[in-house]
Amino acid sequence: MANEILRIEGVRKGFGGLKAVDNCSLSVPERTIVGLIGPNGAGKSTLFDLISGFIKPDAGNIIFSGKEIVGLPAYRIAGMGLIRTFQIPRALMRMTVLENMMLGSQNQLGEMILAPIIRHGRVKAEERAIEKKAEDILKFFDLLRMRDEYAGSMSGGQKKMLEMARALMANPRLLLLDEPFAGVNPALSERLIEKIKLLRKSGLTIMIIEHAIPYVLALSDELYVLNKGAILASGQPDKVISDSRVFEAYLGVGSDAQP
Amino acid sequence: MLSLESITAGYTDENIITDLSLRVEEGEIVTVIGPNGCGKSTLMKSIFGLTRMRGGRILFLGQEITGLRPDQLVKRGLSYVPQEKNVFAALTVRENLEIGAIALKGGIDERISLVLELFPALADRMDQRAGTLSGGEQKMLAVGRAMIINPSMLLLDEPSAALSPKIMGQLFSEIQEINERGVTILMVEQNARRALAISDRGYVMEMGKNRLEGPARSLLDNPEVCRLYLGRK
Amino acid sequence: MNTMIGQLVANGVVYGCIIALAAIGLSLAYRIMNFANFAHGDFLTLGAYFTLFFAATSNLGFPLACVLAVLATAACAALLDIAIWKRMRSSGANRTAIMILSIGVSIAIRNALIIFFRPDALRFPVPVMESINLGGILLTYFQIAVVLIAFTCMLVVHSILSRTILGKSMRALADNPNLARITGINVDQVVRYTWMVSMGLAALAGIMLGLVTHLNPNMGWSIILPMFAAAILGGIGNAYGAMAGGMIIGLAQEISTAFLPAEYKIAVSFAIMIAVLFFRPRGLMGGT
Amino acid sequence: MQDYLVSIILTAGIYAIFALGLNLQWGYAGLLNFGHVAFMAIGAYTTVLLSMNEVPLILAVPAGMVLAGACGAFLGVATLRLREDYLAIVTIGFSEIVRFILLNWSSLTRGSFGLYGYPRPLEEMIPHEDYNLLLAGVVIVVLLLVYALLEILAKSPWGRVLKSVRDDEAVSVSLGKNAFSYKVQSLALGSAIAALAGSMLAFYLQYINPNNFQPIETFYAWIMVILGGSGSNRGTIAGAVLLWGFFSTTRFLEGYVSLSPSASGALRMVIIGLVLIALMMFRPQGLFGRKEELAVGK
Repeated sequence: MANEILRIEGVRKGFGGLKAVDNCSLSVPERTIVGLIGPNGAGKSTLFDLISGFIKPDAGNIIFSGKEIVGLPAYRIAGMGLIRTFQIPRALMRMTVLENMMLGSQNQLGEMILAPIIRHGRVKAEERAIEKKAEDILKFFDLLRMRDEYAGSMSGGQKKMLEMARALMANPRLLLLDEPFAGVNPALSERLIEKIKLLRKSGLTIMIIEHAIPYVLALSDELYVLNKGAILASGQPDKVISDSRVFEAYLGVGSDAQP
Repeated sequence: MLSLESITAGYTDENIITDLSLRVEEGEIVTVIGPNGCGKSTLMKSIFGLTRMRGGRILFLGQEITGLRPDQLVKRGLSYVPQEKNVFAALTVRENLEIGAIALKGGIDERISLVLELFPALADRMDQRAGTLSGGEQKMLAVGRAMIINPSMLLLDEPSAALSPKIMGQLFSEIQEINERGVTILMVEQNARRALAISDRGYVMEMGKNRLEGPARSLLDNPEVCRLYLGRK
Repeated sequence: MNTMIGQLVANGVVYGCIIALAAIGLSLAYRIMNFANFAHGDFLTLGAYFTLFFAATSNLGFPLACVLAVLATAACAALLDIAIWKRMRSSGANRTAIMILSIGVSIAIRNALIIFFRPDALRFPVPVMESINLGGILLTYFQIAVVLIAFTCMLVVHSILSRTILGKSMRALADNPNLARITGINVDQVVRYTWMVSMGLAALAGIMLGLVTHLNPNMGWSIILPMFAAAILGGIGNAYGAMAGGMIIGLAQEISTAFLPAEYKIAVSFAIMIAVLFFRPRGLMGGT
Repeated sequence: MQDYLVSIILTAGIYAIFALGLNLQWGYAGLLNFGHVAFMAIGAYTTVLLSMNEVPLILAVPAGMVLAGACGAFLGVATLRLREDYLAIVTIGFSEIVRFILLNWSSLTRGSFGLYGYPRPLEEMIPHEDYNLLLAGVVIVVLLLVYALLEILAKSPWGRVLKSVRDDEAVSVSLGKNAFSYKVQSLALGSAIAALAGSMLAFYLQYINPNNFQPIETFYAWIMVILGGSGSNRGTIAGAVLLWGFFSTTRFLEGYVSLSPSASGALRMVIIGLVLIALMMFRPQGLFGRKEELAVGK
């Protein structure tokens, strides 16, 4: 078995009386795409918030490349190479597409307050390199022609693509994509699938939440189904999706169908 | 009783619902199902004037209600239970019901006792803050709050969300009872099986559009439904 | 020593009552409108000057002039809501913009008062009274009246919030604005009444401040710090917390004069505010 | 006439520097500093008090900037984890506290009598009547330097992070940026710039007293920033020129209206208040700003 890059053990999170994530365990092997599906309110996005450190679990461990990351501030977790996107596209509306992209790059010397003044030359050179990289990635996502537009003027689908592109600027080791296909039109979605496959080939590990199941099936090496905050089923995508419990979960479980 | 004529609506610039039509006859229970993110909740919000409508019109009892404010709709006898955050957590159960009756003139006590007849479990909790109730009790309070104006039609957004199967069953039978008292019901539901079991007719939505329509009991037998949900053949 | 402390406590209660009344209005407005109104202090001033105006231009007598002033201030609040706040709400402006705007309102009101009443300190046309001695503690009748009226107002606010349909609507709106709208509450109307209650209380606090000290166009603005400190201490947005917070701030400021030069008593508010933010940012009683 | 022009250049220039500090905080990082004047006061008093004790200028001015920056950072640490209005409340309180301390710590500040008779740099070498002209030159050079510094920073990766924090803090954090630290940095730097403006104000006025540092001064800076378009350094400078232009024109017109000095001053302030209201209601992007880059958001 390949090395696992992320392991979640018995994670729980409640909001008031509601158990959003309930004793959830899963593992993500390196260089794979892991899909996460489940009906509305199953706790998928909450799970992403927990992994990326935006909220703290009530119990359980989260181990990213061998290190326990529960309790670390979210920016530190991102700095370790675990980058997430958001369900509702969060482009930085009042910055240009290129600025959005360049922000994604990690460990920039120029981000230290005085460096742009005292290390002017080096920062300039660093900026040129980052800009080049940003343009390459924008080209990969067919967004290059929009590089100087304000992100706020993009369509929802384009914002989604920009978000993914921006995340790639960070050279992530694990990329958490929250509904990357939402709002993206079908033709573009097909191309996006190809691009995500290329990313896996280049060695990236990806975890995807998606409700458009055909896309998840086309991409995932392994599929987890979350229902009411707990893992309902997992394994090979085709097998998982044929599991009658999954269809039942989507259509609504009767009391008898509860395991 | 309620008819949507090719409405198009969304929150910001993008349309979540496009060209959707739907009818509910008096006395019916109609359920709208569909996969995550197909626009079911947006549909409910659009009827209640909480989205930006960019096309089409909505008729209720023969009169156009497109673009009316929620308080005007409530006065016309249309009541809405949102999916979440549907009780005033910081207020007591009694206060929640009183707020629900704000559009009424007088007779509050009488209405409250009618709601308590429907949901007797709430009677012991009248002076408790709603936030301290269990999930099921909160849901009953939410429906009770909507019922207190004696509506002719009730809109329910995912009434079964986050309920245990047992409570869910109880809730659906209460919805049925409300319907038998003469209240027309339109609901959107995740739990298609349970909801359709008590419904007269159903609609299936996909990507902001109406895809299927039919009698509730036979709708799930349609192979299209499975495809729309899980994308398998 | 004991009488000195007793006197300071008495002064603190009087001052605390005024701060509490002001802070209740501030907190109510914060809770319902969801922004910190930096013009709140100037409504205190407005109330005091309205009183002066009514008392000087008519022979209604001082108490009636006070009542008229409170009503007039509430009317100004309603006008301002129609002219400004409602537009900002319906255009979806965010609260930072509205807060900056409230500064503009504050500057305009304060200076309009300077134009009409000159910048000098003024006094209400009421007789100067001898203090009465309660076991060594000296208090004027005005100070006693301030405490009585303030406590009455707190009771009235309590019963408005807990008994009346307006109060329940206000709490419902604060708790869950979307649901309030869906339920059929006329949100604009409730917001307008909230402004009127909040500004009416501010006017009353201003009158009291004028009674125990004097009037000047800066009087309300100058207590903005203890006012906000009281609101934050009680958990901003929490009306009951604001009452308690006002009392604590008033007492702390006055009692501090036993140990610190009196000039620094305002710094006590600031120190309390910073300490609360570090250790208990939601206030002692929890707020929004 | 020349004196008048020089005095306008001096005040507009000093206030432009002051407002540039605020623009860094509000325009770039979205922080509500309602007590900016406190940092100007700290700068002015620190520089003057040190100069009076024969500390050379080269140390006295930076000392004020460091102290102001540290105070700004402290207030940030206390409030920036909370909702944005807490910073506004605490800074406005801080500016009043600073003024009260200056008024009441008489042994150090001479209270309301203020400080005067302190040495001005190179005073003995320059004829008194030309001093202001020279100072105006210095102010313009400093203004250009501060402007250049802020432009470089705003367009640098550092400024980029700051703008991302203003737009959507969660995005910054998700990309590994320590948003909190950047907000504190911008508060500290903006406050230090205000202190620099304060030092220059002290040398221009030759007399400082706590009443130079009323809360209204903060809101002059706000109007300058918003008038010119939040987030634009050039706009801020234009805003400063416009505001002082307004002040001097109205002072000039005062001769023709029969209002007492206090009333005409107050009338000016009423107009200022109404301008602020009108800007926020009808043109939040300012006179020259672009709506797309509006710092106030939707």
